[in-house]
Amino acid sequence: NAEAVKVGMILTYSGPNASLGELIDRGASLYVKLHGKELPAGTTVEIIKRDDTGINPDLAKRLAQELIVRDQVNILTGGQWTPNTMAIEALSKQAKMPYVVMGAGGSNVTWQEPYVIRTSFTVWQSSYPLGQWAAKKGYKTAYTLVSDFAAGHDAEAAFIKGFTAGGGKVMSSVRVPMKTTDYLPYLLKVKEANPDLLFLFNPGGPAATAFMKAIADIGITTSKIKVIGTGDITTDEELPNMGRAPLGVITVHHYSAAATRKANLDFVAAWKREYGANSTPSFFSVGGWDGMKAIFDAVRAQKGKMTPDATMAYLRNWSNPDSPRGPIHIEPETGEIVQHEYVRRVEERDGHLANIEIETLAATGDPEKQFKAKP
Amino acid sequence: MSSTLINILFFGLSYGMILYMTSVGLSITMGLMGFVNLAHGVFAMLGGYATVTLMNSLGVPFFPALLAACIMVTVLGFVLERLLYRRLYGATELDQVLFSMALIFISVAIARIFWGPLAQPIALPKYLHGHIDLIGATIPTYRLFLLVFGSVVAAALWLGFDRTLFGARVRAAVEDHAMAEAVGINTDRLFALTFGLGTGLAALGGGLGAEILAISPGYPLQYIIFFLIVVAVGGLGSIKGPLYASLIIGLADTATKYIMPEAGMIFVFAFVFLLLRWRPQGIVSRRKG
Amino acid sequence: MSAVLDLCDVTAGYGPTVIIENLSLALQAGEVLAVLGRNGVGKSTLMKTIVGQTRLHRGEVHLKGESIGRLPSYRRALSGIGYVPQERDIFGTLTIEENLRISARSGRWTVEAIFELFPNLAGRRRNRGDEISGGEQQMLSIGRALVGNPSVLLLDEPMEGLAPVIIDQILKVLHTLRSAGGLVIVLVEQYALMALEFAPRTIVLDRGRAIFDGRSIELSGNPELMASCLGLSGSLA
Amino acid sequence: MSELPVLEARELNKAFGPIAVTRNVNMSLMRGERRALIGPNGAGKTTFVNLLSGRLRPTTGNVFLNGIDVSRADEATRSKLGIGRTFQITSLFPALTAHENIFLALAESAGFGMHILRSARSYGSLHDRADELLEKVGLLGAAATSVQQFPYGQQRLIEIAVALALEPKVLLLDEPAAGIPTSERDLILDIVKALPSDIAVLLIDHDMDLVFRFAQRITVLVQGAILVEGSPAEIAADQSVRDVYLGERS
Amino acid sequence: MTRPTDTALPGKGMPAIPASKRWLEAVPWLLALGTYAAAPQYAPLLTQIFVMILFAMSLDLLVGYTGIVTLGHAAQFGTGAYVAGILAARGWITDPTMTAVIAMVAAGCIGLFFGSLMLRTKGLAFLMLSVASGMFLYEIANKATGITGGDDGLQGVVFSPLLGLWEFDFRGTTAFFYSFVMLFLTFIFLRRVVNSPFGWSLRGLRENDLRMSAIGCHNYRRRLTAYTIASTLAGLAGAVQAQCTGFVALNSLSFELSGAVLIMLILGGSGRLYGAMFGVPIYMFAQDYLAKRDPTNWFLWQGIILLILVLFARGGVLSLAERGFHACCRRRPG
Ligand SMILES: Nc1ncnc2c1ncn2[C@@H]1O[C@H](COP(=O)(O)OP(=O)(O)OP(=O)(O)O)[C@@H](O)[C@H]1O
Ligand SMILES: Nc1ncnc2c1ncn2[C@@H]1O[C@H](COP(=O)(O)OP(=O)(O)OP(=O)(O)O)[C@@H](O)[C@H]1O
Ligand SMILES: [Mg+2]
Ligand SMILES: [Mg+2]
Repeated sequence: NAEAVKVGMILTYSGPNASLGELIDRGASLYVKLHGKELPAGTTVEIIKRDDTGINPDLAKRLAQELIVRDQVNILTGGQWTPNTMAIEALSKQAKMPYVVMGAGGSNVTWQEPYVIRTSFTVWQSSYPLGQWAAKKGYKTAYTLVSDFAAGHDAEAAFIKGFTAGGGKVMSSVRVPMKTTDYLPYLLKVKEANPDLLFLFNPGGPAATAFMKAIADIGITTSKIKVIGTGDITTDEELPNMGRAPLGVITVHHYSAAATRKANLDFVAAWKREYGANSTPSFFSVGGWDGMKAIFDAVRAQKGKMTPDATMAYLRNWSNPDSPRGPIHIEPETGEIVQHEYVRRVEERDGHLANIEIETLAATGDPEKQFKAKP
Repeated sequence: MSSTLINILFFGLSYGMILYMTSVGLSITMGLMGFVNLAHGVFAMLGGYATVTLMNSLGVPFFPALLAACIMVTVLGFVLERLLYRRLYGATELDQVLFSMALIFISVAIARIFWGPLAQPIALPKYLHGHIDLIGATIPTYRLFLLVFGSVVAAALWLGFDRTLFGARVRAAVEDHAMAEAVGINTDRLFALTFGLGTGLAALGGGLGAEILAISPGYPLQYIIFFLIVVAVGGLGSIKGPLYASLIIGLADTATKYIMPEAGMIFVFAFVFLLLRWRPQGIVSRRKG
Repeated sequence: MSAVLDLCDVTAGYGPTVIIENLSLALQAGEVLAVLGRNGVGKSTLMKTIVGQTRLHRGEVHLKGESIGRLPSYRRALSGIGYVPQERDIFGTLTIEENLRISARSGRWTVEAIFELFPNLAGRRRNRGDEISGGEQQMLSIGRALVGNPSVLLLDEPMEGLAPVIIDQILKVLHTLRSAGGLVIVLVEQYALMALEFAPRTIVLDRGRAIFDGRSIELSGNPELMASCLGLSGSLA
Repeated sequence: MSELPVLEARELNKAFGPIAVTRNVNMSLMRGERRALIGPNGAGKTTFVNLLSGRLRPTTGNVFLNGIDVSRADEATRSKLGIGRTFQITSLFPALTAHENIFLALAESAGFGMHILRSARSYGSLHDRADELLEKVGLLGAAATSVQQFPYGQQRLIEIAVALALEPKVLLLDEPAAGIPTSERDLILDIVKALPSDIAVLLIDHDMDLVFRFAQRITVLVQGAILVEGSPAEIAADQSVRDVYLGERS
Repeated sequence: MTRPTDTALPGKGMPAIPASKRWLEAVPWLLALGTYAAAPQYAPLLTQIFVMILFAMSLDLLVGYTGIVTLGHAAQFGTGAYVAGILAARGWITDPTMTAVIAMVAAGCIGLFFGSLMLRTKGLAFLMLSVASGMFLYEIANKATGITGGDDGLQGVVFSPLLGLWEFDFRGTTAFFYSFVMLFLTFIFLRRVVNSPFGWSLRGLRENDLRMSAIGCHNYRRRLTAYTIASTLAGLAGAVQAQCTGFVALNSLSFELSGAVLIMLILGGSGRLYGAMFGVPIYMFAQDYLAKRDPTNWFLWQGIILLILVLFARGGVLSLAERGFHACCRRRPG
């Protein structure tokens, strides 16, 4: 009469985007490793991993379908890409299957979907406050340069809304195709426009490094143009690759590995023990960590006897006052995460670059939902 | 205004040179030897990994690391040619596609096991960092270096292939293996040599281009289209073609990005489309004597 | 006196299929052999066996005393076998000049000498191999074999598609090569009469076997034998 | 009232870059005519055939088929209108069988090429016709063998059979006898003789024996231009033809 | 026997299945139904396999029969998927069969358009043009977020019950039978096509297109017809995909999909419709199995399997099977 809870986790484990999947998986696995034993007697949790190979909603949906029908999981999780997540959500609604999203950042992910919560973030959550902050600091003109995909469009819209509301002026908004490898021509144009601010958004990873190097190469970092963006452009795992180019870049995000909160120090230490001193957790990892904690909390709360509706009722009111990123909770109406955002500057610490938190902004849910809710 | 023009010209040409450096190896294995080697990127990636690893783990300086990487990958190319590639010389292009895709899959997985999923940072020597200001234009040092280096490589290849009979022998052997042997060409050795050269150049391109085309396990798949475009637009079997193609595409890409950043990739593809409609055999083709 | 080219009991074919069976043949320096036979009896296959493009099932091929039967094709070419294949097999993507240059080895025949012999080719030296006329391709094929300065020349229907004047000219060249240079020539020809006239010795193949091997006059002087071997009526002879 | 030529070339010119390969060639083929075209290598015979059949476009000049200008029509159209040809350098469908090679030609000329849903097997009369043609060239026994496995000489015969399958009004034969033993060349003459008498045939060959037995008239092409035209006897006696083409023999 | 029999098998000089062994043709279909009966939880995977087989078969008409190697076939697949998806998402037409038909027409038009631009070229140039055509549509779909949802994918795609009777359920039962029937119909159709004079002429084009025009074939028009037919069927595959998953995303137009379907086809063996029926399941089952065993490194195993197959089963799995089959036939006396 042991209670076996099955968790189906769909992430990208192969292909060009495997690095992000690995970061989420490592965060989630670290939680399981450290706290996975803390369960009611007789209860076990089995995690079944599936590879969606990248942005591939058809496959993701099929995998979810199989996890539900074939493996009879109790909870679905993962959710690295917005399109994949959206495809799975339709299914989670049909099959009444709780779904914990650990990675995707598209606003509409949790939009009125009854069986979904999110432990990651939305792009609006960081870009909008950044716009407000920049306007408040007295910057007048901005140039936005975002990667041409859904999150990029969100970032552009959110920043512009925050910045212009505070009195700033956007000179030009350019979307860079995802397949681009050479950023110099775009930056050349930025340099000629000579704005106060260059707002950047890209999907992180190699693109972020390439962008940052190009910015340095063309001499923007040494000019009066201030480079700002969301945490994606200086992710903790890419910083070591960027040389000294990003020094002084300002970003707003909900997590920095360099944060000195106790919960984070412990988290980072555990991470380095587990994955090596050269490895650094990122905001994706913390999404995985918190997502897994939410799932285990739900299992503990129901003593392993899982029903979809009880699980959802619990998850919708879940909170973690002591997450590595500070206190977080889920907004019951939307399933959306509410968290603090931090203004950070890239500085040198112990011979390495790090995102140093310099200011904490008030905790919010997803600003876009709030705008939409008020017609 | 004129400094903008200089900038576009310079960035376009130097970007073109990056395309050239990473693709020229393919124009040899595919263009000259006729092997549909979609796995070209594998050798470029390995060149990049070898360079980066030698630099980061063993502290070898950039240029010696690059040279060592080329040699290592060339040797690997030889071995693979002897063991695998040569079995498929006579096969249909479809079988070659399948074969090279298999190699890509394997190498992607192996790269991931050895180097992890993240892109590898390449720390260029200090003197290649930053930028030089020239009559109002900002010129990144590394791009300038690539432009010079690429020209040297192109010139060397041109002298080696077009001015000697090496290229003609390779083409003869590809076109009619049996007849080439019958006029006394050791096709086996010739192919091994050529293939080695192609992989060596791929490695060189991978190492040199690592700054712009980041070295990660997905590399062979991610950039495959770039390589193919350069070879197709350049013209099969030509040595000069890929250079012209790279430079033209580099320039066109840079100009559209600057002039119409909203247009995105559509214009690059439209441009390639028009180029190929205009000259289906490529810019420099052996079809039109 | 040892033979320049010596085939001992050769059985060969494509893959498992046997086309040439138990064929023996020895040719001395300066000797010229005509190979005759109907379509599909294995004339070309015999040539290919000497060049190394078939599978040698049994037997031996010697060139100047050296066993070449198991050598790769290019080694045979380097040791002195020149080959004009029936279907010309010009390298179509190479220029005329490249076609010749990649085959050239030092000796009497140089690329320029070939251009002198075939002025047609000289005018087209920068054209691609597939841009010249059928006859010009044939000339190029012959030129390509000559420029390798071989000691054994295998000609598989070399006169096909050539104008009568050119044929005369080539026959003259072959005559001088044979008498002056001791070149061994094996000639497959559909113009049986011309071949019999040119070559002192003839073999006639039928389904992979030699059904006649002897002096050409024995054949051309004997209408019945001609008819039985080649299907040629006596009146034609 | 003089009869209209079936095929007529008027002032035909063709140049490859700077090289003029066909120069002001005029030629008329009458119904049922048996004409030979000879000339030194590289004289432009194949090019001329290519101009007539539509593989190449003339630089200037026109081609008329039954009085209609077909100079702008492409090869396929001209084939449909009744120009059939063989190729000096064998051009077949190597992986298909001899039967399939011929069937394809039959189906195209019958205009069935776009029949998408009916099984090719059900075109019984075409198959019979294909077998008939194979019989004619003596290869019926090997009908199901893919043509790449045929010896060269037999491929040449299939080449002819494919051309015949088109039931052309004008048949252009570019060195059809190449690779066929002297003893069997009569077969080609027999095949041509057996053709309906209204078909015009233009034959190119370097085998003078064949040419003289075949032709009613002979045109000699040299360096892209017509040197002389005449009956076989006239041509054989012509000193200029001897000088540039025939040489001492014959 | 000079006349080939009507069958999907005769490929590049391969002998056909003898008439006495024709029952073999029923095996794959029974196998598919049997698999479902034994393990209904595999329905989603089987459905996706059917869709890919359908897609691969349409590609085979180009690659295997006509000798047109394209890396842009997803352009038509995606068009079909988006057209069906958008019709349903907007609530304009939600009937599955109607949307499928419209999707096919749309994909056929797209194929006709691109084909007319590209088919005068051959070889590598064509290959790159086809890549460009795919990229083109991809970029357009990516930019037109208002219509396609950009890379968020198309939301809210709900089709009405099939023939008004069967709902597309989350267990995938309806989807399974629907895709099965569509595949079967397509197969029957394609089988007729490749065995018709038209189909033969495509093989002629593959073998020697210059000769084809000399016997009176308008090569360009013929190729364009083949391309349009293949496009239409690819559009059907896309539509079925959209209907069975209830979602459409940019990857249905992607270069990766074009590449993957080509690999599956070659793996099975091109130039005989059954190649797709072997290649796709082998590839997808292997992928499914390996990816579950080892989500991070399954690429390695997949690569090794492909490598072994290409080294030892040249011409695809089907070639290997055929060789074995004919060896058996020959050995048996009589
Ligand atoms: N590549 C091949 N594979 C298998 N069989 C072949 C091949 N080439 C030729 N053959 C067969 O070998 C036999 C001999 O062919 P070969 O070409 O030697 O004849 P040939 O005497 O030169 O004829 P021709 O006078 O037509 O040139 C023929 O039956 C032919 O079908
Ligand atoms: N595509 C081409 N480009 C350039 N020159 C060409 C091309 N095709 C043919 N020629 C040249 O045109 C001339 C005529 O060629 P053509 O093939 O018509 O000769 P031909 O009379 O048929 O000769 P043969 O008797 O040798 O077959 C030749 O000198 C040839 O080199
Ligand atoms: Mg022969
Ligand atoms: Mg000719």
